[in-house]
Amino acid sequence: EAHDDVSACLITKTDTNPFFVKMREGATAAAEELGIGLNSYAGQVDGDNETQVAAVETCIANGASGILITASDTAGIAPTIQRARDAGLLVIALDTPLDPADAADATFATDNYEAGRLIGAWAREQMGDEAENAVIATLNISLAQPTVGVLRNQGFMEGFGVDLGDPNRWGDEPDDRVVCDEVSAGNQEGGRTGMENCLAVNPNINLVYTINEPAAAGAYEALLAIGRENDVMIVSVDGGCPGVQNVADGVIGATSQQYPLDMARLGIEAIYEYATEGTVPEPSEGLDFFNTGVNLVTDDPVDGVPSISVEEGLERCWG
Amino acid sequence: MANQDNYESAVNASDKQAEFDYERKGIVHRIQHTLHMTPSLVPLVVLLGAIIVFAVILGGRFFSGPTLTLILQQVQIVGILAAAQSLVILTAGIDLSVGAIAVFSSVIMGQFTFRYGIPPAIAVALGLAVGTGIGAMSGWLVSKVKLPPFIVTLGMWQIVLAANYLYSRNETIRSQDIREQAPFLGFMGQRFEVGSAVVTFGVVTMVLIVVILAYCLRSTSWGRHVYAVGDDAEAAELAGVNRHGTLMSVYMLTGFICAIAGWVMIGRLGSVSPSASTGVVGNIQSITAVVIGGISLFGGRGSIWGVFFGALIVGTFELGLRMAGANAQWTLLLIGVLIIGAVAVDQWIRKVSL
Amino acid sequence: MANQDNYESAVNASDKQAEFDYERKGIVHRIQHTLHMTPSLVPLVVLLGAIIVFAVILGGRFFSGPTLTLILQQVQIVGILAAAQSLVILTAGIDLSVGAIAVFSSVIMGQFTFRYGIPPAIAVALGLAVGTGIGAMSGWLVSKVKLPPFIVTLGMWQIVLAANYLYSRNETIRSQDIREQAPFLGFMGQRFEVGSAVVTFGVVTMVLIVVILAYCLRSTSWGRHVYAVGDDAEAAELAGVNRHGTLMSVYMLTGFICAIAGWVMIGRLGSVSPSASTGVVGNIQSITAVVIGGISLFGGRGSIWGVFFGALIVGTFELGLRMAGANAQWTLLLIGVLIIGAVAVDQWIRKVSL
Amino acid sequence: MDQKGVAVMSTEPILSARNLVKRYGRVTAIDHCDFELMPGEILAVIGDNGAGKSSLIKAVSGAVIPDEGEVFLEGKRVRFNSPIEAREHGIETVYQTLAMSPALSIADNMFMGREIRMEGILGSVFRRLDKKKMEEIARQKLNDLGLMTIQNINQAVETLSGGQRQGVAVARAAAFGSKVIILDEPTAALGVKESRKVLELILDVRSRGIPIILISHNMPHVFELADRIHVHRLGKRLCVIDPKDYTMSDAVAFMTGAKEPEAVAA
Amino acid sequence: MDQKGVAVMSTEPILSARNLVKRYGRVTAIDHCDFELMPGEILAVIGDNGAGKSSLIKAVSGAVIPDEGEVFLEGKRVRFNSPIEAREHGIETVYQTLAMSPALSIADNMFMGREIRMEGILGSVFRRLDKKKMEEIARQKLNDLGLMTIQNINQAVETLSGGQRQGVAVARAAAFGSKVIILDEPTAALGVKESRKVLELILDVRSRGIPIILISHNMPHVFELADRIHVHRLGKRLCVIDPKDYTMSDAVAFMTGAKEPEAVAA
Ligand SMILES: Nc1ncnc2c1ncn2[C@@H]1O[C@H](COP(=O)(O)OP(=O)(O)OP(=O)(O)O)[C@@H](O)[C@H]1O
Ligand SMILES: Nc1ncnc2c1ncn2[C@@H]1O[C@H](COP(=O)(O)OP(=O)(O)OP(=O)(O)O)[C@@H](O)[C@H]1O
Ligand SMILES: [Mg+2]
Ligand SMILES: [Mg+2]
Repeated sequence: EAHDDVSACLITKTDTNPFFVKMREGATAAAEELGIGLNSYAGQVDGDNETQVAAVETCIANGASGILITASDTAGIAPTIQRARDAGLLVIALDTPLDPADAADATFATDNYEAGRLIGAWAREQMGDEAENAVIATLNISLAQPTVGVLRNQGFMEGFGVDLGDPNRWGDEPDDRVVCDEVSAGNQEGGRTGMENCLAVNPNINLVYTINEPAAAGAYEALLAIGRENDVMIVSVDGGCPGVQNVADGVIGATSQQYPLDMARLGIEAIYEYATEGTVPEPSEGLDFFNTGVNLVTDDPVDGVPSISVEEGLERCWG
Repeated sequence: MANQDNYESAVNASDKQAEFDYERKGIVHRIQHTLHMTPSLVPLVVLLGAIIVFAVILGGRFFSGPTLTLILQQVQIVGILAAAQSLVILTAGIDLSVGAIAVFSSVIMGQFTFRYGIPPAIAVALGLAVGTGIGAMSGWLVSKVKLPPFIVTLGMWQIVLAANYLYSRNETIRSQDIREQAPFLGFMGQRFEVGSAVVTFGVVTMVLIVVILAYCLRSTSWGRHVYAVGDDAEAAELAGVNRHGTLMSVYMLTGFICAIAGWVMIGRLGSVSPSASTGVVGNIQSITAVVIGGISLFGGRGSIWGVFFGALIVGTFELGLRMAGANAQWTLLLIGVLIIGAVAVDQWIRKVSL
Repeated sequence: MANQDNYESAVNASDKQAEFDYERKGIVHRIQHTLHMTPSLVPLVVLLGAIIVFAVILGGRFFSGPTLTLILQQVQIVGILAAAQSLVILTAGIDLSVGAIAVFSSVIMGQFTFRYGIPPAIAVALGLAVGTGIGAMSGWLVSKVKLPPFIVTLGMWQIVLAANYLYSRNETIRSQDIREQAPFLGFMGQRFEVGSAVVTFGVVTMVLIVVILAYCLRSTSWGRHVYAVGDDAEAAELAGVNRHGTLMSVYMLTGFICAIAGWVMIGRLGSVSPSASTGVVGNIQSITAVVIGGISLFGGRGSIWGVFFGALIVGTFELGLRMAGANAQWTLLLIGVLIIGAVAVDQWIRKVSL
Repeated sequence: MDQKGVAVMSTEPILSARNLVKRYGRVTAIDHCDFELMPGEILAVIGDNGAGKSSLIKAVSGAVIPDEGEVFLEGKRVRFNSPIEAREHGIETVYQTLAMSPALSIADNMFMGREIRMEGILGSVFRRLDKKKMEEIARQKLNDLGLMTIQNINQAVETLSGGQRQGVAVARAAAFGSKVIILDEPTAALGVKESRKVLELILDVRSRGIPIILISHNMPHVFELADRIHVHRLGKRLCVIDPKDYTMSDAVAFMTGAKEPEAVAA
Repeated sequence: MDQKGVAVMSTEPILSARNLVKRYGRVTAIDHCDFELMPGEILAVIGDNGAGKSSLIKAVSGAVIPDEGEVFLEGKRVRFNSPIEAREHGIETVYQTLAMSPALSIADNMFMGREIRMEGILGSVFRRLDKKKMEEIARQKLNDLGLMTIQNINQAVETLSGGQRQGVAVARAAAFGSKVIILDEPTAALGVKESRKVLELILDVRSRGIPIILISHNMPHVFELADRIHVHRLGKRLCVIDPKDYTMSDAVAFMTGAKEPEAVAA
């Protein structure tokens, strides 16, 4: 049964990051299944609010029933979202809650702070007493410090037991163990250059936080080049298939896995129900958003930090 | 030497002006001639063509007051930046810092209001002043120190962008706060309706800027000097143009207009965010509009109306393709094809019109 | 007329060449003269200055084989792209697609090997061919259709980038797979040590490209034609230069060199990823190196050695500042200042050397 | 072709054009103009400023593509789409704008498009230019023109004086023309001595049997050298006169419109 | 200052220079050169190509800053840092390169830097240019020079013929010069009629009491007009001669070095 009059929009931060590619695939599959239309849009760079605003306006002009959005600027997009809701569209924030969270009708998200906290805690337990002497480098997303990047970084810091400083910023931790903050653009190239720079600043780095797995892979190349790939621990976030494979291969110590396909599928279904029955989805218990879950993936589980095995991670990865 | 006669005295000719017959063949030639005389009409023709094509494909959904005015709203920031960019490019320069100045000015306006409690109107004025000041610095480096504009504004871009992140501490000022405490900051976003069309003050500002600049460039000495400096700076100076003064005024005005774009940005986005992508992609977008609009990157040739239409062409393509449901990558690809196509058509019209 | 004498016959002068005394004052003038004759040395002076300053500030940590060669490794991709970019800019063009071509070529090399099982050497050759082909398209549009290079390569940039994402399906080929199944793809990343310095084949390739291009531009007709076309295309054509042929060869060679950069990229990153930031920022980085290196954006003036040093200057600043402890945002700001400063120093040296 | 000195009026023109038209927007630069150059002759083209002389020779040398009309070389219809094609047919032109690359050196400009390569493997494989040889020849050609004030043969052309620049352009054409040489005001910026040398050069070229088209505003020079004079007025050929039959005053009167030629002469 | 026709040799030069030097890299363009212009006179400067004539007048008109030496205007030491400053002192120059903005129209170029504004509020508040008036004046000035072949006064200067372009530049200088007018080869590209008009214009300007520096390679013109002739050779002033005391042959012999002047004359 097709619903030609029902259509949804998917707006992602970029469409080059594999994470958002998977999200789009999930949405497309769900839309086909339900027989509704789907238009997907994306910003040009991470943090591109203007293009997302234009995309929302296009969805309104196109008469879409609902919008799934991973906002680049969670506060900045709010007034535009309000216009969409005023025009009768259902707006669901995916992956990233808006600021304020109730700016959207619903939020299906990973708890990015939790994702960061998990890898931080895991790393601390792995290092044991040596954690006091850790030399930490962080490879973040971009200079603009977008919210998701801040949440992951600061979650990691809390998990590892580092004093956060301003929790809305990275790079201001008063702890001597954090010796380097670089930006990586979330890809291999930035990861490698960032790691090289950090090693030039302090060659004794032994723990690396990375914003995502491509950056982790780049960092690994830099370590490989100076023969230190075995004495530095890399942790990351995302849980894409190549990333989990890298956990299996020992490139990455542990990664927090998210479920973009689920987010997108749930989002499309919610829009479908809203368009056909008028129901609005409810948030998870105790949270102001619908948590799609996050799991630590590692084959070296530690006490007190729940995790799943690499095997399970590979099964549930986005591919 | 043979004939040493006083041949030069033979010149007392009938001093009448040369006249040829100007007759050409009918309406096609008339149109071609018009296009040739006012080349800025050519992008307009391309723009109208694009609108017609999308109207045919998408029907009333596209060809409606709200949608067509939506294009205006979506291009207002790029349109204003492109107007500023045109000035610099007309002097054979280039300004890579336009987007960064706009974002930084908007941050200044917002932070001055909220961090220091300065009245919004004064904060806006200060933001405009900062934009002008940044332009003045670039202008001075270009004109006095004689550095290439590309380098100066590349450096400025990085400096302003970094200052913007550092000063704002990456904080966004939320739209609720602006609406409640300093609605003047969002003034440019106020909308009113004309029939089914929705117009904001930002759009009006963009059109005003284009009209005023078009007038100044065409009909004042300053405008003529801008063209002369861009055409051949050395010749202009020998002919008595104040090269330094002209360049300074151009870069300062550019900074000022960019700061206005920053104010318009607050209106359009509702909030003040230091990470607005205009800071990063604003340059290339504005330069694209300028070049599609027919201004030569080598300076001295072209009109600002063409630039306005150039910005609208890109806006129309983007909205049209999005509405037609092309996904982001295909949109990117098609926009690439269309930009080349638009300029090729433009070139073709100009050629046959010769 | 008074004196109608046969004055023209009075010219049987002593036909000896004009001679003035060339004497100048000592060593300073000698150096200035040298710098004036080979302006590409000026960026080298700036580069050495930067290295000395950082060496003084940071000591042996910076001024060591591994660190200095790390700079070479970090600039190898930008260096190769800048060499390619120089060619186009020398013809008074600009190529915004260099980064995109590099990324797309690397994706082709990787996907051809892994998706279709083509032997890596052939896949690399095909990747180089695709790069050359893209360059040929741009060249044709610039030369035959006479579109502005900025527009053509802006369009190509978007088209190639989009094709890159669509074709690769955003899939990364992991370095483990490359190392195990197709080490040839990563050939450019292989390293060998010379004393304490670490050199990769990619770095060697960059230097080779610069050397060969420098030779061709200086000492072959083709090189002279490239300069002539960039200097004044119309005059060059009137003087008998094959404008079309020269432009085609330049754009194709540029595409080819960009594809080599793609191969080098695989070596440096280990993996093949369509979302490498070179695709987006490679243009501006390469243009920056070109302009710092002293090539005029208006074409026809400058040398490729300067560009090489220009790329190294940026690399040195970036690494040096990070090592000195500037955080990423401050680094951005300081790099902006330093780029302007470097070119100002360059300009100053050139001026006193006159 | 080894006739010396005087022109030989064969029946067949070596280069000719019929009914050429070139319009620029509202401006009509060439207005149904005919043109003929006979083998071995020096044909002067005279006319007011803006009469269309430069446009005419641009149209016959491939630098501009005429809107209407036909060009014939040795009786065969030719369509030059670029100056290179004309050059390949042996037509060498000094344009009024000189067509130099300002940033390049004198030698580079002189040999643009026909550079000399080194001998041996360096030249054939590495395609290395023989800069020294080119510089020597360039210096030689300039000395032949009496341009002794050029101090540095590696100077960029943009730093030359107006006359020096023109000298370089003339030397280039004289050195390489094989079938027809076209000179558009070759002595405008030249000094007395240098002009004299150019006139000698023109006679020398003709003595090698190569016909020359000479555009000039200098009547004494024109009447001294030319075998026939093509008078151009308002985009058209007004008449062709023999310098032996008319005075300079007549010629000036024709070209400025003060007098009408009785019939098309010569 | 209302003397007509003949030059008046007052003791005090209106514009003079002492010991000027200008080097470009290895090239010495002006080599310890002196220079004097008397009130109300026409001073011709002659010399070989590349002798340094253009460099000299550039140095006295602010277009180039000399390495050494001093310039005096009406006895007072002046240092022009740009041509604008020289213009503000009433020195108007036609450079050999013409100094035109190729893409702008004839009228725009003619009034560059001293545009005429509309009368009334449109001009004073909106600073609107009076294009019509400027076009009319431009057309008038060109007609005065006999440049009747310009078909469209709104043509871009780059589309003009070589001579038309030069005519525009000369018309500009003649219209605006108030103290000294410098003309660097003003008739090089001009036709017979147009050259004649320029010579008349020069005489007319002198009759208004304004002195003129005329650089030219055309000896008959120089000897016809000049009150004194400055002979330039190898970057230096060789001598100053009175055209009534010497023949053209003498002058040419001096400037080419075939003959040495006995003593510094005039
Ligand atoms: N590209 C162009 N666009 C418009 N008009 C042009 C162009 N080129 C030439 N013209 C016009 O064509 C006419 C003829 O110009 P041309 O250069 O052929 O004259 P000419 O006889 O060589 O004059 P001169 O003796 O001054 O060199 C002039 O009126 C000129 O303004
Ligand atoms: N910018 C420059 N750089 C280097 N050399 C220069 C420069 N300008 C002029 N020259 C040199 O200075 C000398 C004098 O040039 P100038 O133009 O003054 O000669 P001129 O007497 O005006 O000659 P002409 O009669 O040909 O116009 C020439 O040898 C010229 O090559
Ligand atoms: Mg001409
Ligand atoms: Mg001169």
